[in-house]
Amino acid sequence: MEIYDIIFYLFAAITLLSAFFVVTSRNIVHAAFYLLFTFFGVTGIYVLLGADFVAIVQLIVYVGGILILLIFGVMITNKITQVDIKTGTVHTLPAAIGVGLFTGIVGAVILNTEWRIVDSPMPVATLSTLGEMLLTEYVLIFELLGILLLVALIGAASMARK
Amino acid sequence: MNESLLINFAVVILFLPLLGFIVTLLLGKKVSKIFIFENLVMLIGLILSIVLLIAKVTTFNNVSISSEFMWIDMGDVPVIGQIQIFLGLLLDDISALMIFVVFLISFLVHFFSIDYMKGDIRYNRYFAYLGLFTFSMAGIVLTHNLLMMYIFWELVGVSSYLLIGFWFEKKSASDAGKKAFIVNRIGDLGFLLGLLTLFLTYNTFSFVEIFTEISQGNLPLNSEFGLTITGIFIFCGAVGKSAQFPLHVWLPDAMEGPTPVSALIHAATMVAAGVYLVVRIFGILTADAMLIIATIGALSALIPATIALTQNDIKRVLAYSTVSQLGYMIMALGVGAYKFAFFHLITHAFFKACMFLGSGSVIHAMHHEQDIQNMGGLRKKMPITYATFLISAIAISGIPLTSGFLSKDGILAGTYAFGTLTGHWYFPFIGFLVAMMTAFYMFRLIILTFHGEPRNKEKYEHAHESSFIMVMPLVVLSILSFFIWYTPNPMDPEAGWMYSDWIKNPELHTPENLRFGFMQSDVTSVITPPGEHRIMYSETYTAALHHVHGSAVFLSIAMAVLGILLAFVMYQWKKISADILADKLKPLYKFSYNKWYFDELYHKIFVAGTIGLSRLIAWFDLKVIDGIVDGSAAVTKAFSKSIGWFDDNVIDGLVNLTASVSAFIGLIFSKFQTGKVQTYIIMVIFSLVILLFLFKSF
Amino acid sequence: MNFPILTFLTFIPVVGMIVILFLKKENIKGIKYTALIATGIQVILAVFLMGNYNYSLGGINDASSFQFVELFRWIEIHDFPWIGTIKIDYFMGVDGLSTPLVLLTAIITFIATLSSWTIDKQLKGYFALFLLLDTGMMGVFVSLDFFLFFVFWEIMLLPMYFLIGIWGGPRREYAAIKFFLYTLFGSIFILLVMIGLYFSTTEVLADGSKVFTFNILEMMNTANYTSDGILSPLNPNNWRFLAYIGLFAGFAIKIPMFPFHTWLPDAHVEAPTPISVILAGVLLKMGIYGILRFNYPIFPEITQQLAWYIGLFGMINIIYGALAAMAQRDFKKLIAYSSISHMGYCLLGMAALNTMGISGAILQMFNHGTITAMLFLIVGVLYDRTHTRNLDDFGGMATQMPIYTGFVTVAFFAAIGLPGLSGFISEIFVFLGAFSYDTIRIIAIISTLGILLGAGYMLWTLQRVYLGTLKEKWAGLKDLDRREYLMFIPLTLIIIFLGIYPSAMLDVMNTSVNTMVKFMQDSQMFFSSFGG
Amino acid sequence: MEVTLTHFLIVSTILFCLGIYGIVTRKNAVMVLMGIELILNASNINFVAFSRFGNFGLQGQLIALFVIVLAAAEAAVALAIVLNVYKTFVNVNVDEIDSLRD
Repeated sequence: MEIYDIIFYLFAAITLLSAFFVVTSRNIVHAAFYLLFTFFGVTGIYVLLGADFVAIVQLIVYVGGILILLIFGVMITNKITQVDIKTGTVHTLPAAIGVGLFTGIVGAVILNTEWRIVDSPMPVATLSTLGEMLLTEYVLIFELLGILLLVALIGAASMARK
Repeated sequence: MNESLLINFAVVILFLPLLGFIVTLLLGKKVSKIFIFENLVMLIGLILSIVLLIAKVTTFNNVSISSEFMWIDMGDVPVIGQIQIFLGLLLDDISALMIFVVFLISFLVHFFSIDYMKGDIRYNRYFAYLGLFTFSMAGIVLTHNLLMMYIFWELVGVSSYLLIGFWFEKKSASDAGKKAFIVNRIGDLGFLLGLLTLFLTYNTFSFVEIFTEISQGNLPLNSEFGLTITGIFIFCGAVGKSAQFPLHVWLPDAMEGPTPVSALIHAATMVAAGVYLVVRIFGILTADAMLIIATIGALSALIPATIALTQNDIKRVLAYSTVSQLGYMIMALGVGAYKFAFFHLITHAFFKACMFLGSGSVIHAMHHEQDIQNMGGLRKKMPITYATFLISAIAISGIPLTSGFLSKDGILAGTYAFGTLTGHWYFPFIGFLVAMMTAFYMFRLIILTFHGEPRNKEKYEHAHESSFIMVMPLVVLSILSFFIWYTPNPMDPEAGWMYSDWIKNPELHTPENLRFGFMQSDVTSVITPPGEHRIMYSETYTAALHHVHGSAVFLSIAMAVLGILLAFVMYQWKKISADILADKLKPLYKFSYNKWYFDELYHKIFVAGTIGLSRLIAWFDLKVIDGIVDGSAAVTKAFSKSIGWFDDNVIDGLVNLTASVSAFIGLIFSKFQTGKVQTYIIMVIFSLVILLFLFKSF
Repeated sequence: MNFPILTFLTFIPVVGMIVILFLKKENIKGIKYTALIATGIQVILAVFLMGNYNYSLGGINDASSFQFVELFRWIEIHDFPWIGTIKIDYFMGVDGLSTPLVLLTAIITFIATLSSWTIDKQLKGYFALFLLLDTGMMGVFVSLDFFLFFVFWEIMLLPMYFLIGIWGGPRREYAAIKFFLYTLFGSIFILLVMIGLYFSTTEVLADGSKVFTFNILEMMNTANYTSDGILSPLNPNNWRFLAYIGLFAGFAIKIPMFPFHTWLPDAHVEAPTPISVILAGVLLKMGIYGILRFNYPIFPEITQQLAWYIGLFGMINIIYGALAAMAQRDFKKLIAYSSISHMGYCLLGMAALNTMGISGAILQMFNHGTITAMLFLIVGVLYDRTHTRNLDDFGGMATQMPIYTGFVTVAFFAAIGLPGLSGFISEIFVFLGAFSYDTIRIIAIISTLGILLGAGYMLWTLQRVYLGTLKEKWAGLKDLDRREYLMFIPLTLIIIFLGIYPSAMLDVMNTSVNTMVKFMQDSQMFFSSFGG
Repeated sequence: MEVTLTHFLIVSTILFCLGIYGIVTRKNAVMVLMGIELILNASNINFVAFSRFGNFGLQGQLIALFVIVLAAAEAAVALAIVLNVYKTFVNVNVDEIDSLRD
């Protein structure tokens, strides 16, 4: 058991547990907070995988942006004065059975597959490489994503204004 | 004056009338005096043609001048080689003489028409048409090749059509024009075939080149028969245009046109074109072809003469007389009396034109009365017209001291000689018979018109001598009917310049074995002057001609006098009543009076036949061919209807069945459609699970 | 690359059509003038084409001696299942065969546009279809790729159907569907033969590989045939004879040749005047053109075999058409049948297989185009004023409308074949040619009767309509107006000019016709060396 | 047991399935969106993991970045839609909003 492994299990546990609470918690605000932890766990996993920049972005965008947005959504769509901001669930049993089976099978597939793993050294400081790629080879996609974001923002704003 | 200038003269002469035609036609509506231009043009043409004739018979005697340009170049044609079609003019003795005749008469007719047509609503157009006609006629006369001859041949037909139908408001006039054109076309078909045969063999249309080839022994279609048939084909054109039997029916009808037109076209020039054509190709006619030509000519001389005996329309009598005289010429050509035929063509042109114009003068005076039974006694009212008419009638009857005697006697002598040489005696027989009949009906005409008592007082009272403009041409033409213009010896044309200098014996190109015996060259050939080389009239013929000359002269005068006497006996002195005679010979009289029923016969057979056939074809087209088309459409429709039923009930039934099955299944499955995303996702997940189990990739 | 004049010639009308489609329906003037300008440009281009045409180049089977050639790959599909590479060229060019017809098409269309001025129903649609039709016609004459040719051939069909079916007379639907089905029926044969030929001929590409081709020049070269193609002469069991008949029938319907002619009178009678003009002036020429362009050089050996029959059908057309015309009472129908008769001369001339005959046939196409166009315009003028076409209703028009009657006389006499007018030259050439070919000499002799019958019915018509006394009810008719002058004068001038100076047209086609005759004789030798 | 690719994949699988569970069971539309975020995160883990172990260089990470950006855009748009839905139906319970049906 190396320290790397321990850290992995730790983060995996954080991620999965909080994710479980996200989907099971009846209180929507709680769920949102659990989601924060999930994102945090995922960030850790990224770090473990040597993706430092992705991890940072995850933190900033998800935690700083998306989550806030979601909470705002919760706030707006539930009257704050309403004490009970819990939400109901539907057909939990068939979903649990289906998802459970699905998890099992996919897991089995993953375990039974012989992954061709290429041992490569842990990358250090991916930032400059990523930046170069973004502005050379993937510049078109980069630009398109920029436009997409812009469009999404304008669209969202105009839809919400109505 | 040199040759090129002369040929340029000819070109100018040819195109002057065309200019007149175009200008007069286009300006006719705007400028009412434009007809003066047309007359002026004709006068210039006449002067030029006189100059041309004089130059030709003096300086350029014996030479024929031609000039040509390439009209169509077919390039290097496979197998044959170069084919080029030339058009051009040929100026030799006959064309120079003929162009003068054409222009002289044309000018006189123009002049005459100024008064005669006065007051007509299409006055200027009339002169334009005359110009077109003169142009076409000049083209026929001056051309140096067969194609151009054919082109102008047809153009003459059209201008004749336009002029005959000039008063097109009258149905009879437009009918006559149409008839003339179509009957002419029948002859032209033959002409066309002859043309095609010659071109096929020699790849050229030029007279000179064709004649050269033939005299070198290259015959059309490589056979002697080919040469004969070619000659006959081309002669067909002449049959149409010169109104020869059996295509003579159009000419009397053509008298529906204005009378000066009849004088110009249907007496002096256009109908002479047929004779002119035969004159042109005389050199390549075989003995067989000539015999046929002579036979046609003889029939054409005889039949119309018999018809003319009983006609009462002044113009019709003249028309039949024209056909008869043209038949004379054709017959003369057929028996080899080439020079006499052409001579008669000229003399006839003058005196027949004079008679037609004279009849025009009479008709004009009588306010368009044409029936001689309503005339009589006009001698006193119209002395000049009477005198000129009489001179012409004497000329046509063949009384000495006139031009008609010279030419007609020559023809009769020719047929006589032919009879003695070949044994075909019916030619001279018909010749002399027709001579007598001609004299008879001509004087019948004169007596009924000018002598005796007026039978229609009222019209008679109004009659008067015509104006100078109308009389002048009559005088000119009648003066030309005297012998003195042609020969110093009134009894012997051979003594004159016309015969010895102006008209030459033809050059023969037909192979010797295809000619008549008397036309073959023999050792005792006549010694001819240097210019007249290769002239192929043998000693035998000349001898025969001289031998019969005396008796021919005697006989022809006797016949003419007999005919005239008979006319006087019957109509002037009334010793024999014409009516009683007609009554006695009723069938013959009716036969003659009804023109041998040619019109009826042709109408029944050809016109009605064609129209009937065309109706049949139209019916066939509409009912049978279109019926098949429509029928197949109907069959297809019926078939498609049954298919449609099958489709509606069987195929569509199956389709509807599947549809209802699907609808049923759909009804069941629609239960699964909750509209909630979550339900769908659960289903997807379950299906995925099932699929994963099924494929068991783990 | 030079100025692509042929493409412009062909597609200028389409440009005009698009412009018209953008115009408002009420903008009548704009629509009319757009069409007039489009066709006017076409005339200018066609005249320009004639002016720059090199008379010494033959064309026919030699790609290098075609002129104004435009050639590029249009469709190319590699490794198509079963077939391999498919290639279709955009191949245009003219030679002496097509140049006169290009000019004819331009002129006739322009005059038909002028004559369309009196159309007053759904102008926009009318002119749009009209211009589309124009493109189809022009394209047919300039394409040298069978596929391209066929495309244009079919493009032409649809506008014609609507032009007759919508703007026609009382029985327009019947006439339109009849026209459409007839022509389509013919097109099927053409299509079949086209495909058959495609799979029998190969073309060598630049890289040395061989592909099937639609190029008709390659189809003329016997070296290009595959040994097992269904229409290959190298294949002992080939279907060339049947293919020839099929192709011929396809084109013969357009001519129209007896017994496929019955669509013509109906179509003519029902079609509006300008469409009749186009139909007679241009469309009928396509049949003859197709036979000369395709049947003759691609199947020379069968042409030789069947020349007698072609001549025979020519003769039947001439005499049958003339007789049928004589019995008609409808003016337009009479002209329609006279068209059939005149197209017979083309067939007869073609059957002669020699320079005179084929030149005569092409010239006859041109002359018939102008003359018959004029005849239909004449009927149109009269119909516009009187609204009847029954010959018995008329009489004495010459006194009421003298200038009009002047034009009528020129046109009628040109149709009769009067020397000095263009019809004569082509007729005499046809007869010269046919008479020179001994196989059909008798046919030629019998056919001369057509001249006589032609004179008969034409003069009869002239008499019935224009001569005689004027009927009272027509006393108020006006003579020609300025627009009508503009239609008649050019045609009259062409008719007279070509009658006097036919070399203007003959020189254009001479080299080509000579080349064609030579080529056919050479191939004849080639085929006879095959022993069948 | 050394941590390798399989472990990461297992984690992402579980995360993915939890996301689906969330989507399926939750009534509230915002909660559904949270499920979607989980799924996106799961996929991102996969990308990065394959990038690490699969010799693809950094392309996997790059795609993960793009996915994050898309997620942000998606969240914005989706929330706007939710807002609109709320305005229309006064609640955001997806099981009650089925007016597209029939």
